[in-house]
Amino acid sequence: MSGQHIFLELILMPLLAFMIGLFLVLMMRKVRARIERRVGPPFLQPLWDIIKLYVKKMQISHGVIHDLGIIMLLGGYITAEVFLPVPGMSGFTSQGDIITLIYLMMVPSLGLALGVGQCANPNGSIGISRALTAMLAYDIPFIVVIAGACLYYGTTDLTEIIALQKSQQWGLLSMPILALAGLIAIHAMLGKEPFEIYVAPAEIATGPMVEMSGKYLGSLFVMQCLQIYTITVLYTSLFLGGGYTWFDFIPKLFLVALLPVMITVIFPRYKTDDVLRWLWKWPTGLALLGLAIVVLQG
Amino acid sequence: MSVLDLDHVFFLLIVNIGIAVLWGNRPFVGKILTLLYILEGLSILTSYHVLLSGAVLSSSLTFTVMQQTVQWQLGVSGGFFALITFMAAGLATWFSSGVWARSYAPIRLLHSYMALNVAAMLLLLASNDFLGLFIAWELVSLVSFLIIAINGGRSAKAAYSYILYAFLGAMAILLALIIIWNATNSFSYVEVRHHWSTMSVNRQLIVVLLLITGFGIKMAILPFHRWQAPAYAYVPAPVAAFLGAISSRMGLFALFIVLLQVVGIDVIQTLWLPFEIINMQTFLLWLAALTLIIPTFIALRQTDARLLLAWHGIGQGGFMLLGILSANALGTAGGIMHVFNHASYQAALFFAVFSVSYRTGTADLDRLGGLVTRMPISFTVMLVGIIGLAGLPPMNGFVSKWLIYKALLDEGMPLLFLAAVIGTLGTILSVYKLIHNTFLGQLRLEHENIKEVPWSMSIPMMILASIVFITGYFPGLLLESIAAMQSTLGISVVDYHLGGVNTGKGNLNMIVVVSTMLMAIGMGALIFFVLGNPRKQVTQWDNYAGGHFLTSDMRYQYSHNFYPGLMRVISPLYRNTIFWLESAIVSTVQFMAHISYALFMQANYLLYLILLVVISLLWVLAV
Amino acid sequence: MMIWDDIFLEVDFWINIVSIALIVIGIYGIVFSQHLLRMVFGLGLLEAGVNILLVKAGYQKEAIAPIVTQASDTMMSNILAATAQMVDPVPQAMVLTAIVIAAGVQALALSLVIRIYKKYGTLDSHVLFLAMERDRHLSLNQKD
Amino acid sequence: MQDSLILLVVLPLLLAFLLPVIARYLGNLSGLTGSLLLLFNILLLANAWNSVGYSPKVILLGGFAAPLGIVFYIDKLNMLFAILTTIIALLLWPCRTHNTDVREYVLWLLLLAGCYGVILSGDLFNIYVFYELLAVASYGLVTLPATGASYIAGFRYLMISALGSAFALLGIALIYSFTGSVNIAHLAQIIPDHLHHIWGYSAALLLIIGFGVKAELFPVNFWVAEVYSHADKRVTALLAGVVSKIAVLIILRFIILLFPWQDIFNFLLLLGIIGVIVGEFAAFYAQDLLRLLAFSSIAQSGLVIIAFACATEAGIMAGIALAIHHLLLKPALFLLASHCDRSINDLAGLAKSSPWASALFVILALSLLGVPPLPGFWAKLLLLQSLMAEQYLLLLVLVLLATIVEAAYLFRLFMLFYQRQEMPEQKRITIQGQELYPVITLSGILLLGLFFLPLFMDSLREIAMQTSNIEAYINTVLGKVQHIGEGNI
Repeated sequence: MSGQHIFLELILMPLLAFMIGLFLVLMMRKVRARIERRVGPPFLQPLWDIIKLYVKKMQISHGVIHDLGIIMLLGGYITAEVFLPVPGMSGFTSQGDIITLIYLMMVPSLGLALGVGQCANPNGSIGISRALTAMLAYDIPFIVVIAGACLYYGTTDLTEIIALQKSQQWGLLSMPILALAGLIAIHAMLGKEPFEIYVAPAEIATGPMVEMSGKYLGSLFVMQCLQIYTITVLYTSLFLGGGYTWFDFIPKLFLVALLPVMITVIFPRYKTDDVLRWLWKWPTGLALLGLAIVVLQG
Repeated sequence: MSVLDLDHVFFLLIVNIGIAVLWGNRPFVGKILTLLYILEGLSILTSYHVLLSGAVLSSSLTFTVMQQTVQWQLGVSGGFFALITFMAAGLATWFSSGVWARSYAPIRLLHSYMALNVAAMLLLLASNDFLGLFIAWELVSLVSFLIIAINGGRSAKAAYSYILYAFLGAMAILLALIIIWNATNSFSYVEVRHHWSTMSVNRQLIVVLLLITGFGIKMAILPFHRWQAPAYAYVPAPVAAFLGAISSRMGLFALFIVLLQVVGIDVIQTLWLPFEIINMQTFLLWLAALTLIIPTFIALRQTDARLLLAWHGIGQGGFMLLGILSANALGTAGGIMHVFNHASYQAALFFAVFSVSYRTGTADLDRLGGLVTRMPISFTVMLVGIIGLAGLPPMNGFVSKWLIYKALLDEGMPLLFLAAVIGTLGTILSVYKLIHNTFLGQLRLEHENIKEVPWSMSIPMMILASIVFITGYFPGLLLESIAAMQSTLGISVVDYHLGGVNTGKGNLNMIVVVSTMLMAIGMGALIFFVLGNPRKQVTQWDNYAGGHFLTSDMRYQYSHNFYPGLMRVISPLYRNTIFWLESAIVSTVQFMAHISYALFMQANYLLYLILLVVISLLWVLAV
Repeated sequence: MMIWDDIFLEVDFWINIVSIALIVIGIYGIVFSQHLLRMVFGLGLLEAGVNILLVKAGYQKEAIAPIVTQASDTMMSNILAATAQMVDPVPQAMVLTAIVIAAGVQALALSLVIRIYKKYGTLDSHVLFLAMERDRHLSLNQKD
Repeated sequence: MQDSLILLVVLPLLLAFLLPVIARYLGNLSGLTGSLLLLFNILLLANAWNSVGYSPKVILLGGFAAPLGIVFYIDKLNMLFAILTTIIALLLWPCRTHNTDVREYVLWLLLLAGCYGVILSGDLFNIYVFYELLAVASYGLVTLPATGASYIAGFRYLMISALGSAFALLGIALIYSFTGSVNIAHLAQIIPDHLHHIWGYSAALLLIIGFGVKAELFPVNFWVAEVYSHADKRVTALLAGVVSKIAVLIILRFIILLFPWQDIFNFLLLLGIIGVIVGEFAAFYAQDLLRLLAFSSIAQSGLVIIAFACATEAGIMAGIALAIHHLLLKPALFLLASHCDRSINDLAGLAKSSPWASALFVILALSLLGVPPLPGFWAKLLLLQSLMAEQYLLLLVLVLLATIVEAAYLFRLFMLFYQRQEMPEQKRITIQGQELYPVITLSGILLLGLFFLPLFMDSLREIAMQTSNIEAYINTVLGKVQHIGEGNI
């Protein structure tokens, strides 16, 4: 891997991720609107939202850590993008495996938590408390799914996992139960109903965003794009065989993002403890079942 | 053989003790002691390449008793632990050498006990047979008792419960030693390993369980974990850092030596608990996993920062054990590496917490908040420390945990992997609470004029924080000696390079990861600072607050019961079973004591004599 | 019937009975009486019983006193023959010693009883035990 | 040469009877004669130690050969205990205290004569006689403080001791009526094989219980706590340190030579372990220092008995090591405690008022606990090894658990000593210089002895070997070729 290539990947991957993420967000908002019999936002609305927030006149900072938290949040996801395997650009993936990736995805949570904590607004802290609790809730089934997949493929290297799926069959077919559990887990990860209490977009006064204005909120929007992209790519690589080319890769991402949105609208919202109970009961149980099958298969 | 023999280090340690005991009260002595600790560390470091090649540093001290020659030799494992010990002791003494010492009256005791602890630990690390190990073990227990009890009051109580647990452990070890001696007629590691199979399987099982109990008590593995948190929390800052960093790892070192070098992990794998329900290795791994999870979630409930950290120390011990027992090159490497990593970030965290309580007079998480603007260095150190403790990249805690996760996955133990991740998640929740309640949120009015701690205290913290970062960036620095350790023990060796490990089935290159992270954070900063309008800084009390105007005298901080949603689900699981068991045992002992005493205090005591004669004559008739 | 007659007429048997009775009575006295004097008397009975048993060990039916009278008869075999007819003298010597010792111990015990009575005015062992404990307690808690 | 060892017994007796006369002329100086006597005894023993060499010797008293004559048996074990008795007696000799009653000297001398006699006698009845001498002297010594409580304690002690003696005498009577002999060497030829039935067992049990009273054997040790807490501290030190160990020595000789039957060993093991457990628990409950030490002494004696009841060479070695350790240590602890004679809770902050004494107390108590590398650890290690060699695993576990209880009360004590709490001025306690000499000497012997540990181990093994060699004992006393008739059997 030449130095040029490395540089290209470093710049290109986050950019691509941001763009695809924007479209994913757009798609999710559109689909949701259609289900609710609305028209939905125009084509570039997510981008305009971010630009609008960035160019606001008043940008209120609550201190250095407030800024630092936002930077950490962006930086964490940008790092994660670099280590994701996508068609044609997976030079970094073999340097840090899926476990690294999971932990890289926890760094932004910590960054957000730090930034919100510095704002000294107890409502923000409550939001963080909920967010971290929810992380504990959805990470457990997710980890079981990851463990099952890694055990099945016998490796934690994502490029190898993709290569194995290409030579054999998709993970979805060989581990359907795990795939289902993983889908529920990423539904919770995306913060869609019924697991949206920690984002609580409807009541901004108690949630992580309470003190986030201007480009702080804009950065959170950027983060949302990156987050959706990361999660969908991860799921695609584990169960949908990754991408041969970008042309079959991107539809897979959209498909993965679409499924939660399709069903999310019909749900009300769970309380924090109910989120925990539900996620620790059903998807975790499913995932453990899938894991047991994987183990028994040999 | 060796460039430098161990005698020099022993001599320096004696000088250390002498200086501490004689002149411990003088203001400059802390600095001299720090230098001495550094010197001792360096003297091992200069001959470290010898150790890496598999040779040992030996001492000329020796004695022979019961046909057993007891001598002291420092191998690479001992050397590794010794370096951590000197690092912890040196930085702890540095921390206490300046302004801090003026506010602490029994500073001489502190210096002397610290020196004694280091000396006893070195004896333990350099022991070469079970007899030397046991002697050093008891010495370590006693001097730890001294240093834990240093503050009197609560800490003395904790020390008392510690010493009882320690004696329980020592007796278990003694029993194991006696059984081993009976079978092999030797105490030396080599001989015991050689004749190990002369013991019956039941005996082997008993011996392994006894050794685990004995050495495990020091590192507070599960049913014996209750003593540690109060013992490590209610002591002065340098002591807490020192104890939290290395003291309980002596148990791990002994277990490491015994299980891997003497017994051998292959033996552990072939031993089965009664009725063949569970393999010994699996049993121990699950014990380690429980030791990881339960104390971590107990830590989550603490409102005292020191207790919180101390409980996490126990949990991380479970992590190390999990790695070492995984019988995998990566796992062993991770377990040993975690010792170093834990020592570095735990010491940093204790320093940060104690710096806060030095300035504010409290470590109660409900009474702090918003100190980040007042104590930025302590905050940074704590931030680095908690990222390390939580095991997130780019700090060193991540590397060792990664190795352990990977080992568990490679060995096909997904549930243990899950347990390890649950432990990590609990840690993340808990440490965020720690940093939030201390440094973030609203600043209390009475803390408005607080300053950062003086340089003599902040420099050691910063050194530790940079160690946490550097060894996370270049884990190969540590992996080199760990690989040497593995090859001396004859177990499979980890395939390492400066940036991490290659396994062929998923690699880790921390240089790439951390460099990417740094670059990504640069990119994030670029996006954030360059794009958009400039920011306006507001005061710490200026926030939305639902449109209500806050003033500084209003308490507006979310700190107590930080995770109510989680607690609603898991609080029924906190049963205090071990506490209940402990008090049941105490009551039983008191009851027995009362009965025994009453036996002696009889007005008509001669009846016993007659009773005895009658019973024994009846017995004679029966015989 | 004849056998029982023999046994009842044996001196051995009666000596045994008497000594064991003395021992039992003595032990009973020591253990079950609350009065110190009775305990001392019980001790005396016990010692007497043991002594009788001991002296009986050397007893031999229709034997002569253990004194070698004929100095002229220097043949070893004759002495041995003579000793076979004699009572064993060793237990007698031992019993003498034991009696002296027992007398000494009893005298000491009686003197202690006198002292105790002078101090406390009672010889009830239970009362005295409590008194001793009380004294101990007082001395622990009021010294200097 | 070794015949002069008779002087060990004779001289104290002689001096005891002469002392009232001497005191009339010398006054307070008369105490000095006792010290001189003990010094002379040490010289005598040191001289004899060289001449005894490897083979044991026998002294025929009155010139008659055994088994008819009375013999003193001298081997390294006996010599060792004689030497230690002399050293401790010399250290505890009450001559430094002013206006000591001359009767006290007499009693001490009688006690010592009894001790020497018991140690050296090779004859059952002689042992009984000397044991009684020792006992009578100790009754006197116990009641010396002349307080009401000491009288009652002394009386209770006297009763149980006299009862024990009567049992012992009964045992001797039984043995004599079956064997016609009281010579131990002679009996060692007869009893193990020919008396292996109910009467032999009865005699064994009666003897063990009888001598067990002084050996603090459970459950005939109920006098221990009250006597030790009411008697003069020097007397307590001597009783706890020396006399109890001498009684254990007698029991050792009995079970090795006369009753080497597994049932007897089991019986002793049982009593020993109950003693250890009950002693440690009672000490845990004890509210004052002297009682605590007394109960711990019971437990330690239990340990010695357990070791001896293993009846192997290793067990004997362990028992001797434990006995010597306790013999040197307990007097020192009792003397240190002599001025802390009060409720434990009043001792808080003792280390402030008497730092050296409390430090010494702590070190000695740690040795008692068996913390390495202090001497107590090595003794305990030997005990554990001998138990393990006999596969007494349960016993091993019980002993170790009892040690934890011991640790619990000792560390509670240490923490009280070092509590950072001021003692009220009028409650200050200091350990006075007078007690300090023996304490320092004893702990000096213990701690410096640590440097000669391998040497000690070797000589202990030698002693144990000699002790467990029954053949040698019989041959030494009876002569190699001489065969005595089988007595009255």
